[in-house]
Amino acid sequence: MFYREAGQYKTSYKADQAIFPIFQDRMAIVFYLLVAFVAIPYFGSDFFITSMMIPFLIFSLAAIGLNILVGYTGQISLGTGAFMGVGAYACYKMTSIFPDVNIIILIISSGIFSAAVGMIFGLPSLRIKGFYLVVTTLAAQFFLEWCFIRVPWLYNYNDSGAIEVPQREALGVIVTGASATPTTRYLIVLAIVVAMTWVASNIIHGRIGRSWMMIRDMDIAAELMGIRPLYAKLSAFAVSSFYCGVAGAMMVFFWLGAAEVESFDVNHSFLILFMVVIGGLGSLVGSFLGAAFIWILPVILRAIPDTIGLDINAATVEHINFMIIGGLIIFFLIVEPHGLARLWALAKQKLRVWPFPY
Amino acid sequence: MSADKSAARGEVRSIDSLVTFPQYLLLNARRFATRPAMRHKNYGIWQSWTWLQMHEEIRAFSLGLKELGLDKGQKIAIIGANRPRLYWTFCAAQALGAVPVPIYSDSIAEEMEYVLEHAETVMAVCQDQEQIDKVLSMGKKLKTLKTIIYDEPRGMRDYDLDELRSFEDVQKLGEKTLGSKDAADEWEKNIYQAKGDDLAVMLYTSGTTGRPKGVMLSNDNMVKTAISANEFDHFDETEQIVAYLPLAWVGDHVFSYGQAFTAGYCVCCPESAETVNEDRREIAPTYFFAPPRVFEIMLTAIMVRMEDAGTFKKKMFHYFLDHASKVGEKILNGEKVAVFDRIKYFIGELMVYGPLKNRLGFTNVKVGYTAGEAIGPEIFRFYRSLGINLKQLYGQTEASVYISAQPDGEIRAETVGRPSPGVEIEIADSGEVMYRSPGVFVGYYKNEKSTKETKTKDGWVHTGDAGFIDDNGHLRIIDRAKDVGKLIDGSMFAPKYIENKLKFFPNVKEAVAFGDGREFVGVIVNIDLTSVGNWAERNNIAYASYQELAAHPQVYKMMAEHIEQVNRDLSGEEMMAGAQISRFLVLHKELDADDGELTRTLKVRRNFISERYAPLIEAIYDGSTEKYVDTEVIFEDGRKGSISATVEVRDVKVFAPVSHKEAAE
Amino acid sequence: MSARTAADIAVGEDLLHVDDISLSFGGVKAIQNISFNIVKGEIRAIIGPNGAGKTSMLNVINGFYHPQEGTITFLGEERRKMRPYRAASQGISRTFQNVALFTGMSTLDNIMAGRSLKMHRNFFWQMFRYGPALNEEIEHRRAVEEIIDFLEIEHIRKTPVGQLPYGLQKRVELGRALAAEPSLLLLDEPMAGMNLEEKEDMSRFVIDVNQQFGTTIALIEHDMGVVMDLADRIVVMDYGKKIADGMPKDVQSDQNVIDAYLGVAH
Amino acid sequence: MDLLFNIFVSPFIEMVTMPDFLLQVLWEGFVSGTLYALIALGFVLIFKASGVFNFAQGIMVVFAALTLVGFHAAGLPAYVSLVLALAVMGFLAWGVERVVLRHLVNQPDLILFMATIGLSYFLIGFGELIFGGEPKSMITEQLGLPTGSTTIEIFDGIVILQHLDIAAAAIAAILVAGLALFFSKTRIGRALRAVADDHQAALSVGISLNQIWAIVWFAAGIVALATGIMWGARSDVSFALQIVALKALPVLILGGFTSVPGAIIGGLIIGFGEKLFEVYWGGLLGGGVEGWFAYVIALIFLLFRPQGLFGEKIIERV
Repeated sequence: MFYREAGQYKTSYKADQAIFPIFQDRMAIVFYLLVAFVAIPYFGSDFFITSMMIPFLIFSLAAIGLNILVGYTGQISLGTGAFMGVGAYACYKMTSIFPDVNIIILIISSGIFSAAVGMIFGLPSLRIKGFYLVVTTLAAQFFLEWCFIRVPWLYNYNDSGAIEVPQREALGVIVTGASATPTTRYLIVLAIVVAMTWVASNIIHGRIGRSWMMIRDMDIAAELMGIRPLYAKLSAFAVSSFYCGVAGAMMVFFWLGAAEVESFDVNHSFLILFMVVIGGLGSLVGSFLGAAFIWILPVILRAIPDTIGLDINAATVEHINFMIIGGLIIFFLIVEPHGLARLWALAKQKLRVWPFPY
Repeated sequence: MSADKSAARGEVRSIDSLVTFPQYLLLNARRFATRPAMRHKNYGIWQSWTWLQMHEEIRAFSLGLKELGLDKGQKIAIIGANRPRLYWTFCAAQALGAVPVPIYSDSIAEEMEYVLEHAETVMAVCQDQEQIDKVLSMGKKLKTLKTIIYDEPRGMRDYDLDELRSFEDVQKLGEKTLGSKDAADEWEKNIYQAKGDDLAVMLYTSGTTGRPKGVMLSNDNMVKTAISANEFDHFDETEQIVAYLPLAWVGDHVFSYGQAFTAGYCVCCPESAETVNEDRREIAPTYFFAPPRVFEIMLTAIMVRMEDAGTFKKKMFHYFLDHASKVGEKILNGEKVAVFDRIKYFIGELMVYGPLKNRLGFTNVKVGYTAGEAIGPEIFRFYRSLGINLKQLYGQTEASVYISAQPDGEIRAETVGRPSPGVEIEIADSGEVMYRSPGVFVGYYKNEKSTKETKTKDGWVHTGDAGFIDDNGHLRIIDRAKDVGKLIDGSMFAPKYIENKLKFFPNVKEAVAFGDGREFVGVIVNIDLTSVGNWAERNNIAYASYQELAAHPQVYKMMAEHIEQVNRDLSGEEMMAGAQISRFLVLHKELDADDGELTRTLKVRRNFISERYAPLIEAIYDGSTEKYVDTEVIFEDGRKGSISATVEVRDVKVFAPVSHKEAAE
Repeated sequence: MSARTAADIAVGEDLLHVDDISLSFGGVKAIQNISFNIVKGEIRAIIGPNGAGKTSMLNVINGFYHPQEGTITFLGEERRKMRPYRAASQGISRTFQNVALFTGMSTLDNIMAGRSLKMHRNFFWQMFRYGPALNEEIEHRRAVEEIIDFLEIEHIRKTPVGQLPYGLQKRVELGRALAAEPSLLLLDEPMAGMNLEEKEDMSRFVIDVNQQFGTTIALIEHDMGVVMDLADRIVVMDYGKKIADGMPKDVQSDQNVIDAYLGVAH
Repeated sequence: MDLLFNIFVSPFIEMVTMPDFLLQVLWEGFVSGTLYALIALGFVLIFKASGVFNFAQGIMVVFAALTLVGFHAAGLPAYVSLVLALAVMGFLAWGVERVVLRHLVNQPDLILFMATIGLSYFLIGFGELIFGGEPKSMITEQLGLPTGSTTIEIFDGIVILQHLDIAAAAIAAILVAGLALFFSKTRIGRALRAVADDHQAALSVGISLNQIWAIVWFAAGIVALATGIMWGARSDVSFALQIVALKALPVLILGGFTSVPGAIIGGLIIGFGEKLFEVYWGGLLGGGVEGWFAYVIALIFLLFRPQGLFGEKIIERV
């Protein structure tokens, strides 16, 4: 309906291969960015920003990371939580080792460590396929969790065993620690997530992304087309873990403020996997939609009893929450196994052909 | 080829002194050097040429043709779909004073052979292997044809004939001569030497009877017509059009070549015939031309598709369409409309009209024309109510198209508008429409007799159509003059008039009416497979073939209803009330150009049909209720076969004439 | 059609030479002591009844299976074991018996994928989709469009291949193999499961590829009629053994071949 | 040098010098191995018949145990509770087939896998809602299971065997034997095997896939209940168990996804290996290695034998 594509013709491959070839889509992106960068900081309450937007963005980034692996490369992973942990602990260590380096640089660099760890645990994927790979990634998950507990160097020999975020400034503004305002933290997270999403989209639409998808769709044919599985799979593991690592570091530094091993347990891996599957495998938009669904829905559910004046104790609400989420996951898988992204694409298609049904 | 070397460097001539299209090319290469001249969807994107680039391409090719010996006055055939290179060939040939002769690319070899031979073409530029094969199949019969040039090299590897050359090769040949200093200058000089009364192009009209005739049109005919047409609709270099109608048809030649060169606008060639709709959507032309049939098909497709939409959407769609039919045209014509209706129309534009125009690629249309046949008033109004400035024009090859056209703001479905600028119209005593204009053709090639029959000494041309000028000064066309006849009781019988009324029903594809010198009017109807097929599907009517569907009692019932409606309409028209349809049959096969039942431009060949289906016509008039027929058909690959069927004939209700006074109340 | 004569073949230069190849899977002998050559520019067919080991032979040639015995000489280089991507990078490209397209990708992307070996821009540029990386994409897009044009699949350019009918999928797969600009093109039953018209189309494309690009083609096919028309020379296999090798007319009249096809007991 | 000594020499010296302790460790390993094997058995049953990788098996164990305890806590006699718990598992199997599986036929494995994760979330929420979130103790005595322990004097030391563990091993053995009989002797059992081999073939002999799925899920439910009782008796009944249940995965890798004996042997290998490693080498790494050891073993194993212990070598075809 809002798509007016008549007259949008392409005279060069550059225009035709653009990631958003339709003018209205580009406008929509501009609109979303304006909302995210201007409207939300301006109008959003602290609660909204801290409890919904920041974690939503961070989980979106982690979901993008996992989606690169599962959705684009077809390698199942249950180690997301641990890879996020690697990023978080790496960033924490770096802040103590290089206290003067800009924290944002450290956050991004922490991804390098998780990428390295991801590659190591990705190595078995060269020989192991399908569910067998789940075991490898679970090995990573539990081994790394164990490291987070048993290697006290990682948390600077704290008695609590937790990592706590020091206060840091960037460009004269306090960006981490308890005194950083939610809006500041939100804007930094948003900027990083937007930039990294853009990069992910570029990679996916290019040669490397194509090699991932080739491996995913038909690995044997891919190899016969000259794709080296080693490069394709390991690059996917590296990029994926990088994203998860940065998400993990941001989770601690811009959201939680402190964390211990529970923040990176296998349940987090599941959570992110849900986001990816519900959002839609092989879709960046889906990663955002999935994160929104899985993260924001429970926040809303929790708020419901209060709003309608029901007196239910918190534990019960939590149990019902679990049931609803579980039920919804099954419901979604039955109704639309390709996730919210497919619904999104269908809606878009509907609008493009409006008023026709197809 | 560097730009500065090739930028038209000769003398600067004033625009008023230009009399040929190659001269306009030189002008455009200078004044619109960086503006797009042509686009072609190829290799997935719109390959584009600016006027300067196109100038270079044409010059190289033209010089190449010269090298190959093409000379002033010689004929060069152009065969193929709408491709930039084929359009360039027109100009390249004209630059040398040669005469391009475009030929319908869907002609069968036999038809093509006649034209090639009759026009004494020395060269042929073909689009692809398919056309080359047709030309080569004529072998040595074409004595004059020396060189054949092809645009698409696909599959041409195995043809090692001396007379075959690729377009590129010819261009290379031409570029080589550019090495010598004077070639370019001489080429330009040659272009400026051309005269207005030199022959510009020869177009063969398929005609409803007999062999095609070669209509000779001069530079003056074409250039002057094109210029006044541009002025009439205020076209300039910013227009974009999609060239999709046959090259050999005068309309396309004027719109996509003549008007484009004089106005300097951009012509876009679709990727293939199947992708025309999509390509039009991408380009969103500002100027659009189509015969009524195309508008009909489009409307049918819209309605059929909407049938599958959800209830809500369907309701909304029809609600707003209803509203548009009430106020849309008024708004377009700038008439007074209530504010509330305007708001409603605005919402409709947002929800329905806008998106619909967008899907059809009509978003940017400034002017749309329909011509060639009468368009159904419903269809015409439908498009206008959406805010598309669709107009009618009346024209002929012999007139370089324009005879009359509707000026903005004076649009009525039943007329074809006022005389075009520079055109005089008179109605002969016989009722035939005659005209005189700068566009009037030079004559029929090698056919003095026909020329004399058609064109008087003073330059008046017989259109062969019967019509009259109405109270508003608009021309109305009734029918082919020679087809207008009388029933035995003396009532006027205009078959085309009746047929058109029938054809305005989406379910009716074609209708042929008989009645001249008979007791009553009888009709042979062709159903529209898309539309009726869709209806059948929705109503769970099973059918295995066209033939089966056509003979279905339900289909007959539907056709009878349509015909009754036509009779009701006719009964209200003074002149026509006497000739209502009494009997009809639904033909068991689709009328087809390959079987000679239609012309290449898909007009009905009345005489041929009445001979071919004589037994059926007899059955209409002798009162039988059914008749067995066996018809020979030609398949696409040229094989012959036959279709036989028992066709049912039915009676329909006739209405008493309504006097005009009563109708007015 | 200008079919090559026996003389043409005789003077032709060997592109591939298969020497005494044997391949077995845990005791099952798929291929036994097979030798033949493929001459530059020819269309070479491998035919035989079901289970004759034809596909295994192709798999050996492009490095997917490693034969226990024998050697393969391609472009003058002798080898036995190699990874498939090595074979691909040397210029061997192929299609599959059961269409093995990348189903989640569009026609365009599938054919683009066929050009993977020709694209090299590094990760850094890929991240920004800018400069060399973008230029590379565009340059190869152009090459891919030529293939799309060649195979007449413009109208499905942006359609996900999973939605295409079988015949078109086969054509896209051919396009993908062509995109690599191979010196040897292996076609595994390119016409399997097609109707007559589709077969004719595909035959035309195969011949066009051979003539227009001069690509050497080795193809496996079931339909004897098609093979006889297409191939310059034919290898006939049965139960993993070579039972005949020669020009179509010779093979056609060979008693062993007739027996194999009629199923005479061994 | 010290490190190498600690890795390669001292643990073995320890084993030899203290054989009674070694035996005790092995027994512990055997017991936890049995439990792993039982969980893995549930996985295998379902995977074999439906190709579904049932992530919820671990939760089903807890859920079954909770139901049993719950009924008893509501005042019902132990054996009635047991029967009712069985009925609940049957109902669950029926419901899963009806609501979930039936609609997901022909979906990719990952989707089915995700659905079972969704199922486990649902069961966790449901279980905690009904029975509360706090850990419960198993009604061991009420069910007539033996308690107490036997101390065996051997190698100048003692090995303590819990009676319960012995019972667990026995019950596991009975279950496996029962299942083996069921598969080979009954019509449904044979049908199940047919389904595992070829869905189409199974359909053509007139077996309803839906029934079969319900039956295997019920069978897996019974196994889950048995496992839950044993496990609950050793520790508490709580959903923390799901992490432990994940260890069925490496067990399956070792034993193969479709092999019942494989599940048993795999379970035992993991059980023994884990305990031995924890006791004799874990200290070097700071302890707590039980959490990941099983996975690493499976991982290393996979690298050398991707098809599992009992799987056949995979020939890839194109």
